[in-house]
Amino acid sequence: GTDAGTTSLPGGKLSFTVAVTEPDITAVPVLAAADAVRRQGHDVKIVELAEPELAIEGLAQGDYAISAEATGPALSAIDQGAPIKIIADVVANQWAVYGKPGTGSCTDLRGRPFGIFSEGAVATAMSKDWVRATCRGATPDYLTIGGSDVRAQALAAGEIDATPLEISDAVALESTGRADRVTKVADFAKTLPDVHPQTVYANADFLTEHREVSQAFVTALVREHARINASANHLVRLVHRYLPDEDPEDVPRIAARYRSRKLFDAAALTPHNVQRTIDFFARADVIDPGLKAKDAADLSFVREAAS
Amino acid sequence: MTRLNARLPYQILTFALFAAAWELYARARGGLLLPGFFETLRATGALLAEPELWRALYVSNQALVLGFAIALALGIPLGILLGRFRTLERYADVWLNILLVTPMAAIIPLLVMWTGIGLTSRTALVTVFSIVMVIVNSRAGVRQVDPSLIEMARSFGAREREIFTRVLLPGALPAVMTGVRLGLGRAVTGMVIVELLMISDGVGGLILEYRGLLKAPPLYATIVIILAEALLLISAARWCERRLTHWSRTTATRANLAGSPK
Amino acid sequence: MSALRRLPAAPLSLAAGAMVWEVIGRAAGVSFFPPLSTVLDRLGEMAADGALLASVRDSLLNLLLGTAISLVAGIVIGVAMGRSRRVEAALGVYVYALLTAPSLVFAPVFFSLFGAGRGAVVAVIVMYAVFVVIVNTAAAVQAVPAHLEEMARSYGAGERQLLPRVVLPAATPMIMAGVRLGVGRAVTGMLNGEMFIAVVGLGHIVTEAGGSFDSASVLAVLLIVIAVALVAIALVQAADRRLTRWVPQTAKGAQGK
Amino acid sequence: MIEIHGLSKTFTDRRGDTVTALDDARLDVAENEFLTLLGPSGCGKTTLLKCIAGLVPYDSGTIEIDGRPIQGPGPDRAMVFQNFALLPWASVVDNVAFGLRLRGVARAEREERARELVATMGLAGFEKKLPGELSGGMQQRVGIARALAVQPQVLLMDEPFGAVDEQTRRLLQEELLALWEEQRPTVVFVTHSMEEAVLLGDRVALMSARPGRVAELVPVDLPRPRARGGGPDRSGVYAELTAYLWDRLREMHEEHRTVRTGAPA
Amino acid sequence: MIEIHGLSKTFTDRRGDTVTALDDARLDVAENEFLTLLGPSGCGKTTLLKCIAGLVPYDSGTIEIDGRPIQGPGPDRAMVFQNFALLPWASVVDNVAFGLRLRGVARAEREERARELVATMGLAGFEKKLPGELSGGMQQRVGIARALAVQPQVLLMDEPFGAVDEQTRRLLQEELLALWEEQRPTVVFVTHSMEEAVLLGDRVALMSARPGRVAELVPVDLPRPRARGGGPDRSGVYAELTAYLWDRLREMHEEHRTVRTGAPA
Ligand SMILES: Nc1ncnc2c1ncn2[C@@H]1O[C@H](COP(=O)(O)OP(=O)(O)OP(=O)(O)O)[C@@H](O)[C@H]1O
Ligand SMILES: Nc1ncnc2c1ncn2[C@@H]1O[C@H](COP(=O)(O)OP(=O)(O)OP(=O)(O)O)[C@@H](O)[C@H]1O
Ligand SMILES: [Mg+2]
Ligand SMILES: [Mg+2]
Repeated sequence: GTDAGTTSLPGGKLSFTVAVTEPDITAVPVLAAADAVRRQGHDVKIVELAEPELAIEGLAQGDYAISAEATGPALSAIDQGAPIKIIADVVANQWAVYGKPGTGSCTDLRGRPFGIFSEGAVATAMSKDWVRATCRGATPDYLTIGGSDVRAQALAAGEIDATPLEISDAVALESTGRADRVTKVADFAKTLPDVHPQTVYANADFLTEHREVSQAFVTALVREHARINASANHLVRLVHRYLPDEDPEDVPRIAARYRSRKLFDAAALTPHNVQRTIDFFARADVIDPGLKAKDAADLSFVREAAS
Repeated sequence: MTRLNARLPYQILTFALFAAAWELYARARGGLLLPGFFETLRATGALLAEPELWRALYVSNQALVLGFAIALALGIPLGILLGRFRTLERYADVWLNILLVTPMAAIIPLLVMWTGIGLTSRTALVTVFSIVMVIVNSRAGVRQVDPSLIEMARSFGAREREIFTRVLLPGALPAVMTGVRLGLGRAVTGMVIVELLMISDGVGGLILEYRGLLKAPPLYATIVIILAEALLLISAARWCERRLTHWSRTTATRANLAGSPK
Repeated sequence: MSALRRLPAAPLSLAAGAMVWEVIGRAAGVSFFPPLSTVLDRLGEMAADGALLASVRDSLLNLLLGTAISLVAGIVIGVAMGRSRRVEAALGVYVYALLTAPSLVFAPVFFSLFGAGRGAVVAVIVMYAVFVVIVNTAAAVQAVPAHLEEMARSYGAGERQLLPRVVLPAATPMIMAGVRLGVGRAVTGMLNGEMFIAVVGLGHIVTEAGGSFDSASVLAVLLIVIAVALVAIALVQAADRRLTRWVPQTAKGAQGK
Repeated sequence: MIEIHGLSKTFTDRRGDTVTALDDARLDVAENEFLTLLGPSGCGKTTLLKCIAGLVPYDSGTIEIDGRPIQGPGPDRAMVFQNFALLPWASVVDNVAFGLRLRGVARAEREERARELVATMGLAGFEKKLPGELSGGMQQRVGIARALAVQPQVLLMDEPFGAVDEQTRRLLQEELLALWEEQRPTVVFVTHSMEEAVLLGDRVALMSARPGRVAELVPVDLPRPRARGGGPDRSGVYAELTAYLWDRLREMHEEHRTVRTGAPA
Repeated sequence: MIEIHGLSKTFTDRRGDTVTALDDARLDVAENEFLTLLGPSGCGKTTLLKCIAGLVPYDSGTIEIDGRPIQGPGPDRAMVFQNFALLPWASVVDNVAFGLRLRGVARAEREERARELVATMGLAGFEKKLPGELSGGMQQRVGIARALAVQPQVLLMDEPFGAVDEQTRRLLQEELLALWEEQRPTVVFVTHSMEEAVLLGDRVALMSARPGRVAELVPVDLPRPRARGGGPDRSGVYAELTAYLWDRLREMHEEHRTVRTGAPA
């Protein structure tokens, strides 16, 4: 797959690839940013992949220049010496634990089935962290359920008592008329605001060799986020353009919720919260302790874009 | 034994080629997701010492054993029935084809709805994964039975049930056993897939974990161990096959392949 | 029974299934199992869109390529394994290992070999389909009646003539069973390849819809996939019937009285 | 005992062509009779036997046994098949015991009976062999033993001694006659040997080809036991009868055959 | 022409038991000779023929044809199989043309030759039928036609006329002799009929069972064409020879058989 690598075009323009993993609403600003760079004359290819691991593999090999998805695997790769740097935020921590009606706190879940994604997934780590912090020894019965839609359905069907969900999952669940069957138990956006589960990352060589293009991309992303924060309708428009198959009824509601909670801020990354994110993943055993924020992230682009 | 010895050099040769190709490719092109052969070998050794692996295997294999047993118990008679009764076959064929091609990911939500996310749905999925192979090959096997044997059995007063057990089943057995081998392979796949997509308590959980952590060597070690199990089961099926269908060596070409006239 | 026999079986059987689906779908009233009518409506919408058509075309091309490669490679390797103990010894383990290995294993390998393009999807299709064909072909070839091979050799048939004149015809019923399974697997492989490596074609639609709990869309795509598969397998079975007309019938109800 | 009237059977092949194997055939076989059946190759002998056995659906006509129309195969009849039809996965003993097993005879008893018959057939020592490990003549004898094992009232034998040597054939003929004297089954016995037809039969039925029907019934008025010379010599009556059969069959043959005859000398 | 020395062949079955089919067998067949082979069922006739055909690997001994040891099957030899071995998917014509096809004879030519032979065998009208649609005797004749079609130097025939009626057998015998006079192949012909052995053979080889070997070679000093009466009558020399063969075979039989003899009358 070397044909996907970055190449220079005549006229100082560039041909490179942005890889996205099963793009959902949170990824459309990234796609819009890619379009913005394309409008500057660069040839930006978009590849849709099934697993974040594949995107990271491609990044590490230099086949792809930029990707955006789960932070955990990226940190794992960086920890293993892959030439990858985190450069911006995709969306702030949007996870929350939803449970059966009547589930008030963690202690209600003692010994009850609690659906998690696999070990190493950020939602799993956050859930376990939450259980450790608030349950005082009462642990639920963890059930690993791979697919997020299966998990949501299992919750709705009463097969599990609680599970962490993203905003879009939660809204989708509500819109299927099952909202009354679940209740929010904990909101990680509030308890773990410094953890950034989804970030934009790039091939390190690409960043050093093509600073301007990288900067243009990050700047465009920051601008897209700003526009969304100005009006949720912008997000709705973007979704309509990039994800035409998305259920049109849910999108405005999801968009409004993202905006009201100010989750979109590509420039939100700081050395501090990157380090907190790293520490969080180290605590969760996803990576070994000792990774430094400055080695994992290059925040110069977001600083430049914000100024 | 002599046969074993005759085969061994070829097996060693291809294994060496395979290992070398793997190692070289991994070194040249491998990245985070593609470990080298020796790395994987080491990780396999380490993983085998982990009690967690054995627990995971124990959990996963419950679904495998139950699911595959059901696949055999239903699939073989059903395949023979389809081979025997034309009308039934014509009506059931479409559904067999649908069962064959429906991506299992799509029916998992339905399964969850009906049977929850416990052992039942995992078992059901393993069955669904493997049963088509058994049915289709059993049916093909029945078609190979010499019809004059059915005639003969009928002339001695065999009822339909006895024609099944005394003529069709033994006659179709070589083909059935081919289906069993294929089915076993699919059942093991099913065992893993169901965990990747649904309840990842066993080996599927390990895979998800190692993949999520980008730990390629133990990830591939897990897969190697699963495949080793599958191969073990398939050789066991082969062994049974040879015992059950030794007669076919008096009628099939297989026996003659070893030597030709001097 | 005899009345049943004269009716067109497959459509009738499908219609009955469709009815059951509709009834259960309505009765259950759950969003993840919509009745058939809802799914068909959605299918209509998607078709009107035009994007679906392009996806289907793309997927079909992948399928065609993958199936062709699988059948040719599967039969060639299967025959080699069936005829030669050495080849069987050399390849057997890998065939069964790859038959079993979940596609997840191939994903990174194909990804690094072919990138995320058509190549990877075709490779996944081949991986899904080829081993079933190999295993059945090998078994079929080994079960060829010895007296026929003996006869042919007595007339001076060498391996090159033995294969087309005796071995393959005699093995056809079992090979065709394998081809049927293989084609079915290829269709699954097509969808999964498009879902698990590169998200394109029909796989794209399923992934998208699955992520947003849009069961109707998922099932609509599945209907297309199944339709494609049924057509493909119907072709295989038609070929089978032509090729194995000579097989004396063990089935009841095959002839008149 | 067996009454066959107007029996017709036409085969339609895969291309829709038809072959009339039996056309308005009629035949009566008396209780305990030993009937031998002679006829040119392809005239419908096997088809007729299978019809009596209840194995082949016929187009028209009736077959009655003891006054009752046959309803498929029954435990009263057993057949020796021209192509042996042995189960390739079952040992000689198991093949011979097959019919007994279907009748629910206990294992020990059926094995004993099977072993005895295997020995009678000259196959002692081959009990555990599979059909694929036997010579053609041995396979044929296994098929005979299987039919004899169930002691049927009607024994349908389709060229049962065609693949064995003369000596064995003689011994088997003696065995068969001894059994027939003892158990008195009704026997319909297809053969191509006129000597055999005369030696064994109470009557000889001559079948003609296309239309396949019983053209003539020749009674064999010779007392039993019918002495046979130690060698191929035959008494006058024998010779006379076989010569008659020979002529009749040759006439039929000449009517129907398209064989490019060399000098028939 | 065919020289066989010290030929031994032991079959080992799945349980490790052995059956010695041929034990130090020796046989010479002269160029253009018509040799008939008689022997008790299971004595190793088929095995011997298959060894000559190069189909069965033997344990020890040599088989030379024209002074050269055989290397597997060759286009110089063709065999008629006891169990016919017809391709069930091929029509009668295609089965007969099978050997020609392997030899690269053009389609039109091989079909013509096949059709001619099919007619000679009395199967005109059955050209397009499949083996499963033929009677036993018809199938056997297809197998004979297939071997004759390739006009081999050595013709190995394993009970080729066992399943056909006497009249057809006679016609086929004439056909075979005519062909033999014309093309002069070397023929090894297994039969159970002593009359046939004497009628056709230049010499008759008698095989004994266990050990399977050629016990005696009986020359048939009768001029050809050997007249045969229109019926079953036989001239004195015939009777004498067949009687001799009969006695010899019975002796062998009595040595080896364990058949529970009824009264051999
Ligand atoms: N299954 C079949 N399909 C089509 N035709 C058949 C079938 N079985 C028999 N026939 C035809 O029916 C006719 C009679 O066949 P049958 O086997 O009864 O002859 P037969 O008298 O037993 O001959 P033989 O002495 O050669 O065994 C033949 O012409 C044969 O071609
Ligand atoms: N494939 C085999 N496996 C084991 N034993 C065999 C095999 N083929 C033949 N035999 C044995 O070898 C001996 C000779 O068999 P063969 O077929 O040569 O006899 P034959 O003289 O042709 O007899 P028939 O006249 O009955 O055809 C028999 O005892 C038989 O059991
Ligand atoms: Mg017949
Ligand atoms: Mg023989």
